[in-house]
Amino acid sequence: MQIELRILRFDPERDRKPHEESYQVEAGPMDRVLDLLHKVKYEQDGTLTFRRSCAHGVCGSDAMLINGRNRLACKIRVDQLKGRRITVAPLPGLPVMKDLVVDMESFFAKFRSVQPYLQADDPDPERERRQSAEDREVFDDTTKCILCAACTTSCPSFWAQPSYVGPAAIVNAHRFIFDSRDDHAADRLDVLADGDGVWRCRTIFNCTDACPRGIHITQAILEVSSKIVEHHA
Amino acid sequence: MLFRYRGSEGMLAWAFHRISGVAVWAFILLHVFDIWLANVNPTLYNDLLSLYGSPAGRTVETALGAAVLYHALNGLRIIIMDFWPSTTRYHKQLWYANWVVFVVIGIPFVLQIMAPAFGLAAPFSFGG
Amino acid sequence: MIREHDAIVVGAGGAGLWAALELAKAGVDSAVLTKLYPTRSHTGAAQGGVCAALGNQEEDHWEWHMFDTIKGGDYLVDQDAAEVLAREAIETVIELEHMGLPFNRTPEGKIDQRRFGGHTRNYGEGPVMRACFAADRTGHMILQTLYQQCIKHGVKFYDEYHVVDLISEGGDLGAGGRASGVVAYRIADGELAVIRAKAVMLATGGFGRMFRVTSNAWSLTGDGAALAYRHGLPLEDMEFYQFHPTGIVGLGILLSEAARGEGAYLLNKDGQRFMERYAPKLMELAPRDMVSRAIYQEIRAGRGIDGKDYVYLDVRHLGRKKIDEKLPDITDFVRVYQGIEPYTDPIPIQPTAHYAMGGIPTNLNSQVTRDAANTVVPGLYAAGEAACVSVHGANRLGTNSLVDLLVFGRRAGRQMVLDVKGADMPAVTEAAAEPVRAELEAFRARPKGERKEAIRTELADVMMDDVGVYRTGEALERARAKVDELRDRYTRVSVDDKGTTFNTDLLEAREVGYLLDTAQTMVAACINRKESRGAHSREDFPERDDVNFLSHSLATKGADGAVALDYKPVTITKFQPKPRVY
Amino acid sequence: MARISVSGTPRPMSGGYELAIWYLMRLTALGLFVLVLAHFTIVHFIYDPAVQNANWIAARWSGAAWRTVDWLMLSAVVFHAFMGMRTVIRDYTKGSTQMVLTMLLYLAAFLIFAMGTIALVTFPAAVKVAS
Ligand SMILES: Cc1cc2nc3c(=O)[nH]c(=O)nc-3n(C[C@H](O)[C@H](O)[C@H](O)COP(=O)(O)OP(=O)(O)OC[C@H]3O[C@@H](n4cnc5c(N)ncnc54)[C@H](O)[C@@H]3O)c2cc1C
Ligand code: HEM
Ligand code: SF4
Ligand code: F3S
Ligand code: FES
Repeated sequence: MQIELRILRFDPERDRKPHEESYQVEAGPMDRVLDLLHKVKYEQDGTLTFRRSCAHGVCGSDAMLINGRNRLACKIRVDQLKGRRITVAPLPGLPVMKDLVVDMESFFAKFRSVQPYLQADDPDPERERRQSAEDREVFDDTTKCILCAACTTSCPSFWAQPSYVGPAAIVNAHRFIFDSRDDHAADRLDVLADGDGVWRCRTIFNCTDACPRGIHITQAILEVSSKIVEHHA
Repeated sequence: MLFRYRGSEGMLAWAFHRISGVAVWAFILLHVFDIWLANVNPTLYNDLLSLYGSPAGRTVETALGAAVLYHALNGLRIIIMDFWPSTTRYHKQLWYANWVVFVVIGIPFVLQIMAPAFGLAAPFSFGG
Repeated sequence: MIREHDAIVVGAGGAGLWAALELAKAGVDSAVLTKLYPTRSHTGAAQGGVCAALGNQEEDHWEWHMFDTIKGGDYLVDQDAAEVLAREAIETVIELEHMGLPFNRTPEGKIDQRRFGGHTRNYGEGPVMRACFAADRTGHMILQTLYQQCIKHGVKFYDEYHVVDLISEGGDLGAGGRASGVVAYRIADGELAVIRAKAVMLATGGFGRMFRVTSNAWSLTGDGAALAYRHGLPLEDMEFYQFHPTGIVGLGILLSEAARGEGAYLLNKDGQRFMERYAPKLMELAPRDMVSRAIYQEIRAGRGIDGKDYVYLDVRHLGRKKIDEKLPDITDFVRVYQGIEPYTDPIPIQPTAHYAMGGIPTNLNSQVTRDAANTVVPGLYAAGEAACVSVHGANRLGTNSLVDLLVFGRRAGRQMVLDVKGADMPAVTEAAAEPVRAELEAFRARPKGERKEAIRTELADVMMDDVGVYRTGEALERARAKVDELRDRYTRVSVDDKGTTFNTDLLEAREVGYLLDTAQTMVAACINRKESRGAHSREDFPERDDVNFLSHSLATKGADGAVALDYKPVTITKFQPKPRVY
Repeated sequence: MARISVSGTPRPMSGGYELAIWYLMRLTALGLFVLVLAHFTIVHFIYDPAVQNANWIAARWSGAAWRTVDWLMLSAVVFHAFMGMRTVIRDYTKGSTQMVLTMLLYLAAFLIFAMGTIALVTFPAAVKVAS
């Protein structure tokens, strides 16, 4: 079927502000939006710019605003979107570098700020550290994150204040705070108890809806805030 | 962005919560002021209060009541999720439940408050 | 502008990150360059597991792992390397656990292990549980864990810097020169950065994008291998390319062998577990080359589903609980990309281009070598899928690639730490960027010419159809002619995007060139290897020929632009070649 | 456009303050849930606004009990509503605007709290309405 693809485009070398452009592409129902973007780029206009790599939802390159929601272009099928017109725009709330490419530096800086790495104080044992399957299960969900930024950039609280550390960083903090092998949960809780930390979450759930990995993000955020409360009690 | 992003229930719940919160806050400013006035200038206060009994006043009151009720119920929903994070999995259901309670409580209130505006007797009477 | 580091690592997949970690821990001034953000590297796509003879579930020994690796590779494996691999797999997996990798756990809290194709107990008696895993996102967890550790140790990253050339001093790399840096294109604004270094490591991954149906990311275009080749270095064993049996039909997205490790069946149109006719002992868990061939045979015999070119992977009997716990991601792929519910329906699959056994030749310390005598190229290192230490020989066993990254990525890092001490910083000038600047400019300057995507698509088609699971001399000659034609057309490619900001049009044009180089060497090596061994299956030469071909091929760029082939012997220590039956 | 990322961990600026506000927001909310809804029910459901005047209030505040209850409600509301507004201000403004607005907000909170308290404490038990 024919699909009208409306893409918000911006080339800093030519445009003063972003503008929408429309493309007609032929698509099958199982085609994904990424396939359509490729068709435009390869058959109509090679200057169309977007990131992508794995093409099956595991690398986190191609999160963008599709029909008003953040999703991975490679993981959303045309038939799931219904309708003959699809709008595509860059992730909201981050500076646009060109077309669908946003500057991710601040996003990764926030990720780094929560000490997203295991810190165990006891010396490494000869063999693996033991961990029960139950203890492992507690943080299973938050290990799935691929740092695509769909969540953080869907959050109205983040749009309002880009200083908000954002759901993605909290998810990654959660992954270590609740790892029984880690000894530095308190440090991360301190970072997240900051004015730009978890308190900025207003339980809006856009993040959870947007996450292509199906992570229960809001739950993770609230588990972290509960932990902060517990920690100070 | 706020208007372009297609959020679902969670985003609506928040938007209403914020709007109702701010609205109720604005009313509180007025309300504390009028109570204070009742002390300093009871006459003026009584004049002011008669406004509350007018049809327009009653409509505003109903809206206020709706805002307070929504905000309170959704506030409860938020608190439940804050202290039992696993309930976030049912946040949509909780929100729908809010609306059910909202309607069940709201209808008698609307009838009670609005009836006099149409010259009818208030449906519920407490002998007071 | 010239930048300077003692050591630079090109590529931030598992191999590159571990090397960087070793450098950072040793306090060496180093940096990682990557054309993607590190966490986008394709290591993150690996699903099933990483093998190490931990013996957590049942008795196991590294010698068994070594043997399986050698037999799996159809005896083309360098056995000293396989020994290193199997031994150090154990310590690197334990080290990963210490770094925080969330492995699944046994009831006693140890790292959980499962079966994987070709991994056996007691030298081939039956399947063994050797693959350590984190659900079906083991590679994701390895990539994340290593990146996390890099953050912890303050590794410096040049994110979205596309390395477009290698620099050497004292002659080209293939002619005795020493690697002295790289030229990198900053994707954000098109600046060409010259970065000099005492040690340069290539960890750029594979080149599966030369095939139509592939499990590989768009970014896997053989950059490192092609650049090495252009500078006179040989590429080893390029004819051995693995087709993974279970890719999603048409798309090639991988459904991990973990599914079969957990007990999934392969069924033909008659609902028959056809592997019993090809590998009665290991059944579905036979090595990949065999399973892929078996699927092709079924299809040829008209036993594909509905007579078409695919068969079924069936997980229904595993039950929802096991599917959800052990295979959540791949069942998600099936739902999203095929619209099929794996609880209730069998999954249509076909072989998909997956893994390059060959690549840049290295020795046991991940130093690049430039000839049949294994002469080391000073200052140049390689590991991961881009490299060929030869632990995979003619066919890689499932999970052994991740082990390869860990073991030889770590070795590369350690070797660089030793080598940069006392070495002097090479003298490199801005001029080093000029040749590649001119090449890139040419794409922009040509007003209208060939389209890169047409070339890539035609290449992918011919490689898939003529250089796929089964090969014949005739088909290979056809492929050679086609690749030559495409190489010629490539010199006339122009791009639409003439700008400097995030010009992916330009970089993709560059990448097509890398694919053409690697494809050219692959086709040449295939034509010359007149035997069938591991993944290289010649219908016109169906037997393995140890007399003439128990040797690694080395493909070098000849003066005339054609490929020059040389051979070097396989290192055999413990296990003499035997017929390979499972 | 810095493209080189070096790892680092900025230190948090404040610890317990935001937590305390967050927590008190919830505590007051629970209190208000009862108090405000009861208040609204009494004022708008059980009694009709038309019958309410200064005398009516005087009657209700004839004992200390209702005054105490209402003062608790006042305190909770002032904290909750103004801290809620602080959040709104912190969301939609930055820098000095935010500073100024927050100061104004606190000032208003103080005024409202004072006015309400004064009314509650000094309200005469019977009101003479000049006619
Ligand atoms: C779907 C799938 C599943 C797999 N599952 C398994 C498994 O279960 N077990 C197993 O052992 N193996 C598995 N493999 C194989 C294994 O994952 C890969 O071989 C391995 O991850 C390659 O790692 P690498 O470090 O060599 O390169 P990659 O992870 O591919 O990384 C390449 C890096 O190089 C960078 N790069 C490339 N070119 C340039 C350039 N020109 N300039 C700058 N940077 C550049 C990229 O940005 C990237 O950071 C799987 C592979 C696939 C595709
Ligand atoms: C009656 C019971 C009430 C309950 C249960 C309640 C609950 C809540 C909760 C839980 C929040 C925090 C939201 C968040 O941080 O995400 C909140 C915010 C707020 N509340 Fe209330 N509240 C109540 C009454 C009131 C009243 C009476 C007012 C006004 C006078 C009010 C004004 C506000 C405001 C302005 C906010 C901030 C909104 C925002 O952050 O978006 N609330 N309320
Ligand atoms: S939590 Fe989900 S949406 Fe957010 S970055 Fe991670 S994978 Fe993306
Ligand atoms: S959308 Fe934002 S407000 Fe919280 S629940 Fe998600 S982070
Ligand atoms: S391209 Fe990797 S997530 Fe879409």
